[in-house]
Amino acid sequence: MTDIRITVAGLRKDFNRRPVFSDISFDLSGGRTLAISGRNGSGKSTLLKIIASLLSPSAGAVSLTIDGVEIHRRWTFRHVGMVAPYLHLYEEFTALENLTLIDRIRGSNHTASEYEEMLAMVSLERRRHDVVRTFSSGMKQRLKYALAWMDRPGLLLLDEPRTNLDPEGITTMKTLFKEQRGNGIVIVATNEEDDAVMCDERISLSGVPPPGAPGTGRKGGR
Amino acid sequence: MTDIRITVAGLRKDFNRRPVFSDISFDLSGGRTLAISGRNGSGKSTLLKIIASLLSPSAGAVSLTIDGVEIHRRWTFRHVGMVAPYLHLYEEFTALENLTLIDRIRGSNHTASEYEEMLAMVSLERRRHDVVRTFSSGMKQRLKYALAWMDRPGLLLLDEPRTNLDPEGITTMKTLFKEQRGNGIVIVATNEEDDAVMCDERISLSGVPPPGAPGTGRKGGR
Amino acid sequence: MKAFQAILGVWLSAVIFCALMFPIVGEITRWYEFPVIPGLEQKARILFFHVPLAWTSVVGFVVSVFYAIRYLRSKQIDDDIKSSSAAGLGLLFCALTTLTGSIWAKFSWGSFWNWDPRETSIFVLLLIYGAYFALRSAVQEDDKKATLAAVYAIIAGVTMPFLMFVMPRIIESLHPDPIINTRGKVSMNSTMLVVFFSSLAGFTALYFWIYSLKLRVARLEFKRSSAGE
Amino acid sequence: MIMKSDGFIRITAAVFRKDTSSELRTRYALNALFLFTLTTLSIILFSFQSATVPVQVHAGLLWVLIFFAAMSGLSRTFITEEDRGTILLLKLSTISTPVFYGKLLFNVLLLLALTAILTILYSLVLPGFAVMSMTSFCISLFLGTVGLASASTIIGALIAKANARGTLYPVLSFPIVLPLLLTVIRATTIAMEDPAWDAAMDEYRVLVSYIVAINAASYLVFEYIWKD
Amino acid sequence: MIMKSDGFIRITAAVFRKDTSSELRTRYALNALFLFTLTTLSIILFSFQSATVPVQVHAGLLWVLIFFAAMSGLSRTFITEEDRGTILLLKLSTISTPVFYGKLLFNVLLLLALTAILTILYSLVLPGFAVMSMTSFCISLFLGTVGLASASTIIGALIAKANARGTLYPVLSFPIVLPLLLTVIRATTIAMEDPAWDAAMDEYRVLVSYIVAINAASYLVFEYIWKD
Ligand code: HEM
Ligand SMILES: Nc1ncnc2c1ncn2[C@@H]1O[C@H](COP(=O)(O)OP(=O)(O)OP(=O)(O)O)[C@@H](O)[C@H]1O
Ligand SMILES: Nc1ncnc2c1ncn2[C@@H]1O[C@H](COP(=O)(O)OP(=O)(O)OP(=O)(O)O)[C@@H](O)[C@H]1O
Ligand SMILES: [Mg+2]
Ligand SMILES: [Mg+2]
Repeated sequence: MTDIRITVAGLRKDFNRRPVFSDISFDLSGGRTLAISGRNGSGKSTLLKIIASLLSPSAGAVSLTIDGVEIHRRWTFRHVGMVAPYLHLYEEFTALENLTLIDRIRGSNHTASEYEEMLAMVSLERRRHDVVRTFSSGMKQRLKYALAWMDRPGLLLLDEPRTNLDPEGITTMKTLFKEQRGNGIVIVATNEEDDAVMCDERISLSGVPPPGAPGTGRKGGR
Repeated sequence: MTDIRITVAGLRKDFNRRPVFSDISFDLSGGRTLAISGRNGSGKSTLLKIIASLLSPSAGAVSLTIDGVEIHRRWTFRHVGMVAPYLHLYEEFTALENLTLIDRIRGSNHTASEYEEMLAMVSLERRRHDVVRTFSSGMKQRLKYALAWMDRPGLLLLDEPRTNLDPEGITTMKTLFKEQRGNGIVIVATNEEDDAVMCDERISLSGVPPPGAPGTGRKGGR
Repeated sequence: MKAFQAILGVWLSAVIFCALMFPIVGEITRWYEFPVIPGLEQKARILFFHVPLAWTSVVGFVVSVFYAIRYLRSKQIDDDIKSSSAAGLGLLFCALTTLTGSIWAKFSWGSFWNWDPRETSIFVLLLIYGAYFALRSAVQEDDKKATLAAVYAIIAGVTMPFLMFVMPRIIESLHPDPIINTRGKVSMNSTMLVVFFSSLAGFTALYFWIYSLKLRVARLEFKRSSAGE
Repeated sequence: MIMKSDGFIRITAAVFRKDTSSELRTRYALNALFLFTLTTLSIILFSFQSATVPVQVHAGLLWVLIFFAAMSGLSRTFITEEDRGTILLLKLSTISTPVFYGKLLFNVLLLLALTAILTILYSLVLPGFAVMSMTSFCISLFLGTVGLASASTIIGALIAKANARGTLYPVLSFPIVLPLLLTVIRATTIAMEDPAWDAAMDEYRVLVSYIVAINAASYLVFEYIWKD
Repeated sequence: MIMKSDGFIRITAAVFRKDTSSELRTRYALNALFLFTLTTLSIILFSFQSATVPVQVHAGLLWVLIFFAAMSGLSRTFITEEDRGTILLLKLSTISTPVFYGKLLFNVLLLLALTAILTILYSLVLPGFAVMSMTSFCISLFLGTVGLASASTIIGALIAKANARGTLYPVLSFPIVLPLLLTVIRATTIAMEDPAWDAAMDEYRVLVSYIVAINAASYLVFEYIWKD
């Protein structure tokens, strides 16, 4: 298991001068799992995006170190697998094409059998040749899991992990969660208590009610 | 409470000659609520779309009668309120604009105060002037509820009602659900047992595993 | 069916024989002679093939539009199969018209292509067929494909007449007026007319025969692909 | 129950209003149109410098520009709705007809504005460009634009459903609008040569009947594109 | 860790491949591509049937067509990614550079193909169209196409961001493309008039330096567009 560690220090994010959260700090190492909870609009997804360095913070820093070497923001994506509602697939491609094309773009070439395996894991193998446009919401969500998991990322970010999933899908998700524990970090942003309790640690971003209002983050208890 | 009644008889839907479900029949009158359950890809959303006459069935018929008069497919929408993951808002408009513009297009003019009320119900009033693009997933979902509920539709269709919602949002959803019971029908398509149990009746579409496979519907117990 | 094929076969070979063999002479003395058409002479013979082809390609379009309308009403995929097959054949005949026409033009007007009104209309018909199939190939789902194609065919069907009507008054024509109008410049004697119209009839019959075959093939293919699902 | 006509008009207006304000927000079509017009105009200006071209070439060019502009601008009204899945929201809010006419209105006005600007710029920039009968010139432009917009609207609806973009649009449109283009070019040419306002009466007739025909057809057909 | 150059090339190729197959699926089905050029051409043909036009007008028209082709297709490569939110998937899969070059490559090749078909057909159907120096004609076409593709790639990236904020970026892009087009038109005209292959040497120089400049600029700018 690679020795991965992520350190977040005094993170703040404003959207056009309106603070969403501020002074978020935590520190996770391989095998630990963190739940980010908080009401709608409190900044969970924003925080995840910053961690994945899809967004840059207004203040503070995220540092990801692997085997002691610090990874530059630019390269974070290589160690991140993400599943989120605002992440969209290529609807004109089939499930299999989505896997292969993205895999190539990532620069890592898996074998055909590995793709099959991935699809089987989320039980989409029988639909591998159908274009994603015709998929049901849950099937799309499943495919996202396949994509996120394919490279066994050191850092797995799950935003509202159980959206659209049926019980069977949720079991798959949980097994993934457990496996990931074995080789890295999981950060889950969720509204559901059931997801939050799975994790070792927890941060709650308490946006001031109503959720509409700009949330001001507070570091939650360990 | 208007005397509304919906009758579904021998409904079948194929996509590209591949059956999703077949021979679905049920019959609901005002005050009754129905849960449609089933694994991912079993056809829940498809069924809802057909009921809302957004899709036409391959066989069978849906008939909606209000105070004894049958409503033509073409006009169903007037009595339908819908919340669903595949229903999207106008992201370039603010929450308020979405309400007003759609309301005008519906031909019913509510007063400014009524709009406020709606936004307050889903506690977005403080964000009414922000464009939806900047909303969080949950805030979008809340706005969809406001839109669906604005005209107090006789037939409320909820696809995965609790997606993206925080506990507070779910309570709002549930109160809506109860209110609607008072003046019409609710049909809920869901993967979550908690939602299903709220309803009086239940249909389970058992797509053959894996979910990918074409689902063949079966009439659920009354 | 067999009888029909036999008759059609005989009929067409007779037409072709006459079209190619009957001598073209200065003044008619015998029933099997054609009159000289100034500017055409021997080339006139292609008229017996070129014009019927042009005619059938138009027929194909009309049939296709007809079934397109039928489809929108009935939503029976079979109507779509009929519509698209008709269009497919129409495309073929349209191409042949252009070909024969161009050859003809080469020899009587000196160039394969000059934007003559009728050439132009046939060219636009080609474009429409092309667009029709481009649209079809862009859609996967059967019923969607059928609907959109039907809609396009209808819209095109509505605007096509305008073209036929507008074109001649816009572009000065090298083209003779069709024999259809009696005041036509091209003067045919009765024999020529008989052969001409039998050829017209023959080609039309040929069209519908091929059409029926094509239909059967298309239906079988459709069945197989549904079974293959 | 049937929609009352005044209600129908109100709703059409509402759809129109939605599209307009959306366009003003995103400036999508406007940008495309503006960029395209400016560039092509300056190219033409540049490549025509001295060369004196016959009148009907001017007329032709003007309409080529308008056609291309329409192609690069108007297709989006339906496509965006389809792309972003907001079309469902519309379907849950009203029937096909007002949506179609709302968007038609939007396209017509957009293209009219564009034509106006384009023509003015064109006439300012190109010396060889002179009009004999302003009345018939304007009539021709107006009729031509309306016809073009009508055709583009229904084709746009088709394209949107086909989830096909870009190139397919002109491919489908051209054969449809060709008769219109030829006629209107003829009419414009006449307007540039003949001082009598009604010299191109026949062309007007053709144009008007074309507009009527295509809109009637669209009206009947759009219903089928709309549902599922 | 830094990406090894061969890896970089492989990834650029992967991005290119993704776009190509996507286009083939949704837009540029090759028949559409062909029909497209046919269509645009016949518009020109009709707009002045018999009228004989001076050489540089031919050059100008040819480039108007090419520019239109670029407009209706290329600028979308980024917009669609942005519209459909698939851009996040890309950002989670690789860095900015290969994405940019992948799309640039795609646009260049696509436009080259288009230009080729367009020019061949154009010269076939338009009698007045004759070239003195084939070499310099091809050079001009090539340089012009590459330049135009590069410009529309970065402009596309800008628009994609712009329409999220409703600004008028594309209009800014007008001054970017214009000099290119004017230069290349001059080059083409020369190629049609002067048999010497190097008659338009100055224009080539301008074009080449334009291409270099715009790509250098794009490379720097894109980095910023890319991260948030
Ligand atoms: C590529 C397209 C076409 C070409 C190149 C072409 C060429 C010709 C030529 C060279 C002639 C002989 C004219 C003469 O010198 O007397 C001719 C005659 C004729 N063409 Fe075409 N044609 C074409 C398309 C059509 C079409 C589309 C139609 C009908 C829809 C048509 C109907 C006729 C008729 C009826 C005649 C015989 C003259 C008459 O009977 O009055 N042609 N065509
Ligand atoms: N436009 C379409 N073309 C072809 N197949 C489709 C289309 N839309 C849906 N399907 C198929 O129909 C089946 C049912 O889809 P639907 O969205 O109704 O499932 P669902 O029950 O809502 O699943 P979920 O719980 O994931 O939302 C799926 O197998 C899906 O692939
Ligand atoms: N691009 C943006 N511009 C401006 N404000 C934004 C932007 N993106 C997000 N916000 C605001 O930041 C806040 C947090 O958004 P975020 O999506 O992180 O919430 P969340 O915790 O994920 O909520 P949910 O549980 O609904 O997903 C919200 O108030 C939202 O309006
Ligand atoms: Mg979120
Ligand atoms: Mg669903």
